Amino acid sequence: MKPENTSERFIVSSSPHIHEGSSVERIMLDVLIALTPALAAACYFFGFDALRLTAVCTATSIATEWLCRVMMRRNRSIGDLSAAVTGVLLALNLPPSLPTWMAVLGSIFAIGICKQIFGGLGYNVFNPALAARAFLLISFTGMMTSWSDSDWSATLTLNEGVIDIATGATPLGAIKDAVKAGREIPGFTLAGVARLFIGDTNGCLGETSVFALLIGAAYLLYRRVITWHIPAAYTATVVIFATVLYCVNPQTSVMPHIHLLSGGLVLGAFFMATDMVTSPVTKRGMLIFGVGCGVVTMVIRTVKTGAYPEGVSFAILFMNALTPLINRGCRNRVFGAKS
Amino acid sequence: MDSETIKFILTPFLWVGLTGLVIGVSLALAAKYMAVREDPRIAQVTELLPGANCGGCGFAGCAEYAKAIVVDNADITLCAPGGAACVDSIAAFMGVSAGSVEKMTALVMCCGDDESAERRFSYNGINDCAAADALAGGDKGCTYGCLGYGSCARVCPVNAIIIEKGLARVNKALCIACGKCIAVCPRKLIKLVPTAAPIHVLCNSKDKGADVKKVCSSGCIGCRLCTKFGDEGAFVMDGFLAHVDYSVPITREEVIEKCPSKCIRRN
Amino acid sequence: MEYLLLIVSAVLVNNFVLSRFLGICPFLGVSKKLHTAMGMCGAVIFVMTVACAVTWCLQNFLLKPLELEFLQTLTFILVIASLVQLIDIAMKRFVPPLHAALGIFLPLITTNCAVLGAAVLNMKQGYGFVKSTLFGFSAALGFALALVIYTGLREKIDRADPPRCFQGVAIALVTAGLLSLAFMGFSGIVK
Amino acid sequence: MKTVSAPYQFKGGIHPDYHKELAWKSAIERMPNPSELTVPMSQHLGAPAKVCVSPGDAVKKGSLIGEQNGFISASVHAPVSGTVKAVVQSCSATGRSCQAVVIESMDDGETEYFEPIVEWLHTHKERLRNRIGEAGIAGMGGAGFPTRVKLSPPHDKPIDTVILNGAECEPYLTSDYRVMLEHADKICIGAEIIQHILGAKTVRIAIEDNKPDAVRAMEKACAQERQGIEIDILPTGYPQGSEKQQIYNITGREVPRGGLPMDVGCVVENVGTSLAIYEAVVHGQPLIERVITVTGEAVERPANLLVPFGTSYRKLVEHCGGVRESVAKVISGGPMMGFAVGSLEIPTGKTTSGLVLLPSGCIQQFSSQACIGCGRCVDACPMGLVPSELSQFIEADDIEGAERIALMDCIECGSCAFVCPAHRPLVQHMRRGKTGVMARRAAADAQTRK
Repeated sequence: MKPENTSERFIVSSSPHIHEGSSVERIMLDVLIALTPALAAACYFFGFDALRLTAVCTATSIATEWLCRVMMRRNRSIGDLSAAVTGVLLALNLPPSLPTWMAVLGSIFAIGICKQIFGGLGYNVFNPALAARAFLLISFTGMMTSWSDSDWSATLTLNEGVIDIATGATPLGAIKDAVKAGREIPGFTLAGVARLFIGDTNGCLGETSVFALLIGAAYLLYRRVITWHIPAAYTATVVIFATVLYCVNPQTSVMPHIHLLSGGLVLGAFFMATDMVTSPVTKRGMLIFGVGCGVVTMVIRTVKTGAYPEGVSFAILFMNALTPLINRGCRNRVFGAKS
Repeated sequence: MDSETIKFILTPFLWVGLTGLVIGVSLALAAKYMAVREDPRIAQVTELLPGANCGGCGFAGCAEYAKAIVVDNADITLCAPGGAACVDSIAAFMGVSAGSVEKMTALVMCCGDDESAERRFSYNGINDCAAADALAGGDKGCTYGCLGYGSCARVCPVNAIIIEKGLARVNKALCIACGKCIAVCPRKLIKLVPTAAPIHVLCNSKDKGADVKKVCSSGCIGCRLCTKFGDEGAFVMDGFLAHVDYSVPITREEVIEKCPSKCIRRN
Repeated sequence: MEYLLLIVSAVLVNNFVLSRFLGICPFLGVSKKLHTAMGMCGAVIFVMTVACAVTWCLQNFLLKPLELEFLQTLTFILVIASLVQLIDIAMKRFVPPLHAALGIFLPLITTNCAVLGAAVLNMKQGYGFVKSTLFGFSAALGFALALVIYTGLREKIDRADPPRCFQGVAIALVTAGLLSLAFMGFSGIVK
Repeated sequence: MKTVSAPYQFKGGIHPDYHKELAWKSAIERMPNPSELTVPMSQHLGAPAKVCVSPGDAVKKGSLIGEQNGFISASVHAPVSGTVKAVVQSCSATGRSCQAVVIESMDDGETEYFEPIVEWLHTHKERLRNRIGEAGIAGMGGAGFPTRVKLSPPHDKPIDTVILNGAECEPYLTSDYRVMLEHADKICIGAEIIQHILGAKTVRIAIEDNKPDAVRAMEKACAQERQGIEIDILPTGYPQGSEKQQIYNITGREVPRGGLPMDVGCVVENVGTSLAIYEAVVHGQPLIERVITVTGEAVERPANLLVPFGTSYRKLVEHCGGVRESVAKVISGGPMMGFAVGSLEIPTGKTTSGLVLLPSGCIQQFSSQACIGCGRCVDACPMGLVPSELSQFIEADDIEGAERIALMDCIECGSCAFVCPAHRPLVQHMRRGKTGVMARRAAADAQTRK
């Protein structure tokens, strides 16, 4: 399969003989570029920890990828940058205070178990970064849910005027705690919403700054690396779900825009759910995939007794598992077929 | 033993026995009155299978696999737990011959590797001989020779074929003469030969000597030297291509040296 | 609402295959093709529902009055196995098309621990007749969901290119593990 | 006569860089007869023609040298006068080997044409069909289906629309464009002959909107003609020239799966074929030459040449000043659907629409990367297929599975492989799969016949 033209010999291949010029490397590079604003925001808000975790995850991912390929005696694939993308995405999905060794473990799990065991890029069935996050979350629930101290909770409004929120909680965590304890749901001031949008709050490295993520997402859409279908279906479902809940029971639920801005929704909808390998190939399939992600996310987020305040990664993983079936059921109509 | 203990032991026995009896009788009745006739061989083959119902054969359980064997002539070698013994017993039962009289082995009738046979162009496409052959007639200069993209090696169930320097070679010790490589080769140059045969003409090119020489330095040029120096009748000419008549015993191996392009070789 | 929660719990949260790890044999064995997986699902749903109903009756009308609960496992196995046989024979006779679709999976279910598991769990929870039957049905539904999803994945990984030592069952088990990971998100949603 | 924009647009397709500027300014020039021609007997789809001359025979330009052999076949004529030197085995662009007649050319100016049918409008349709058959005309768009067969639809399939395909959506190629520009009136008459033979109501001439001067030329030529001719302007895109997509764009009818254009009352002919029909009917000239675009970044002087069949590719390239830089790929036909050839010693034929020589920087390099599931091929496929899935099925040798998800509907346009970021050889996979399906069907047929 190596095309070489050493002598006067022509290259012979099947048609087509020309190509638009895209490549896997370019797509991965675009994703990396698109993640830069989020990374910068993470560095701004979380300081050295952001740099530390990103560097560790990326380096470990690349090293694991290299090692796996060497052990499997396959061609090296670091050049396609997919390992780097996985590393950065995983780092953005980790809390800033996570010990380095856990990040290393997660990266090895992501590349080794979730990707290379299946044969490498294209063969994996679950998004490696998300699977690694879920793995860490289940194994080290404590470390994965302890957050640095941001004073974001000062922006909450409570009718009783008592702010009774443990420091080091994420907005979603605080809401879930309140719901579980049967307390009043905190309201968000305009300033609070603005801080959620900018990213000055508790949460995983990359998920807090919706603003930075949207810049990257716009770039991805512009470069046509992703299409609007999955993010739109995903966010729309979340909004509709939250609106209905809020209308039915405003006491125990928050406004839809809080759901949109908090947690890993934007990161998940634009960067994780759109992972090409593990999402459907047809547009109709993508819409179904997005809706499914939205529903599962909201179920995990809002059901009172649920163990986790945030459901984006589990929702996407769950839909990853359904992707082959969606692909199977959502093929396009073949030209000339009776409708 | 007091009556309490006897009661304690007997009651369960009684009840379980009773339940079993009721169920047994009803099952027996059901089997009798609701029986459906089917090919008795299916049941017999099911008996021969290990009954692990593991589904490893790709069918839903042993009975289903047995049915596939009897009705659809499914491959009898799919049962991993049963192993060779199981295959043999099914083979005997179904009357499928397990082995032929003379042991045969597959042989690639080409010795034009990348050093002796030139390639006309650089092929850029999928690693499959038939696909490569369909593109401008294959990249090998010789249109009869081995393309070396390993389709035969991939279908070989015992990994007896390796690709060396753009040429497929069969490992005689491993080959089970199943014929899968023969079916998949687009150039039809793998043949079954007697394992005991000492020498072979490793060329498949029916072209004239001059044309062969242009594209391959180790192809048969039809010089007929082997028919003169070899055993009487051992080498037969088919146009410009010599081949071995395996029914004739070989005694004079010096033809190997006489062949100008060295395509008569030991296997 | 109570029944709904029971269903959600059995299907998603305490999925028989992915969180209780019951019924792994057919889960791995019959997940190569979607068509056969569907047949298996139908058979399991059918048998588990019926088995839960029958074993409930057995438990409450026979074992309990006679104080023979310690014979539970034994009798359940006996009853389930013969029940399956009986259904198999009857189906073959009276509804051949259904037998053609499901029948081949029935003998496999005899050894499916999920069926026995559902029956035993039922008794442990002390469900009533309706709830028992519903539990059997929804547990089977959960099994079916897991099996169908897994079959989809399996068809994809069959075309994947894992290193030689992971080919076959190994990679299938890794996938099952990851799938189980994905289902962990539902934990706690229903107690 | 009116000019309209095509009312429909098929889903999918791609927008490659066209590079037509390389050759579109150069007017058609007649290639001088080479001293020796190797005329293949298989320049069309179907059974090769039967050689009916022997070495030493003298032939005139237009003499029959290969007889039509069966229903789906086409006869072959001598492109030049001269002497038959030999009958040899020659290789075609697809790598198939077939018989070929080698003619040593001798420019004596003598011809052996058919009798012209000037009053074609009052001539029996069967006679016109026979003329098209005996002139050896085969579809000149690329497939080379014998035109006589195409123009003889069964009675239960009435044809109401003749579509003249001047889309030329293949990048680089300009031969159809130049033919439309320079022979518009002849094409119109050819189209009317087709219309007359089929008894069709309308003729629609399909041209992409990146060839406005071709549109104008055709408008001018058709203006004085009868009603019922319409020029449909298609938005530029690939594969606008594909039969099924073109019929849909113009009429809104979808050719059913596994069906033919005549199932929806249409016949699509290439403009070059139309010109050949005109020549055969009105001038009695059999099909012995065609316009070929020799172009690409690796050729010195891109040109549109009128070439007698049997001229080797090497002669064409030499006539165009030779290669400019290290040429990596030589493509017979367009770069999307043409065939890469391994040598220049291949004779031209009826389906050779162009010769594209590309340096290594301009060509597709296929790789064995796995599919990353981006779904771009799904969006690009004009037939609504899922090429990614199809190729994975075929890679896993699950030919049945591929057939179930409509493998046989693939038209091999190459849109999927053009956009694939993993550079997978998707079309080659499809072909391999199709070969497998055909083999299986043949085996099943043999089984039932037994």
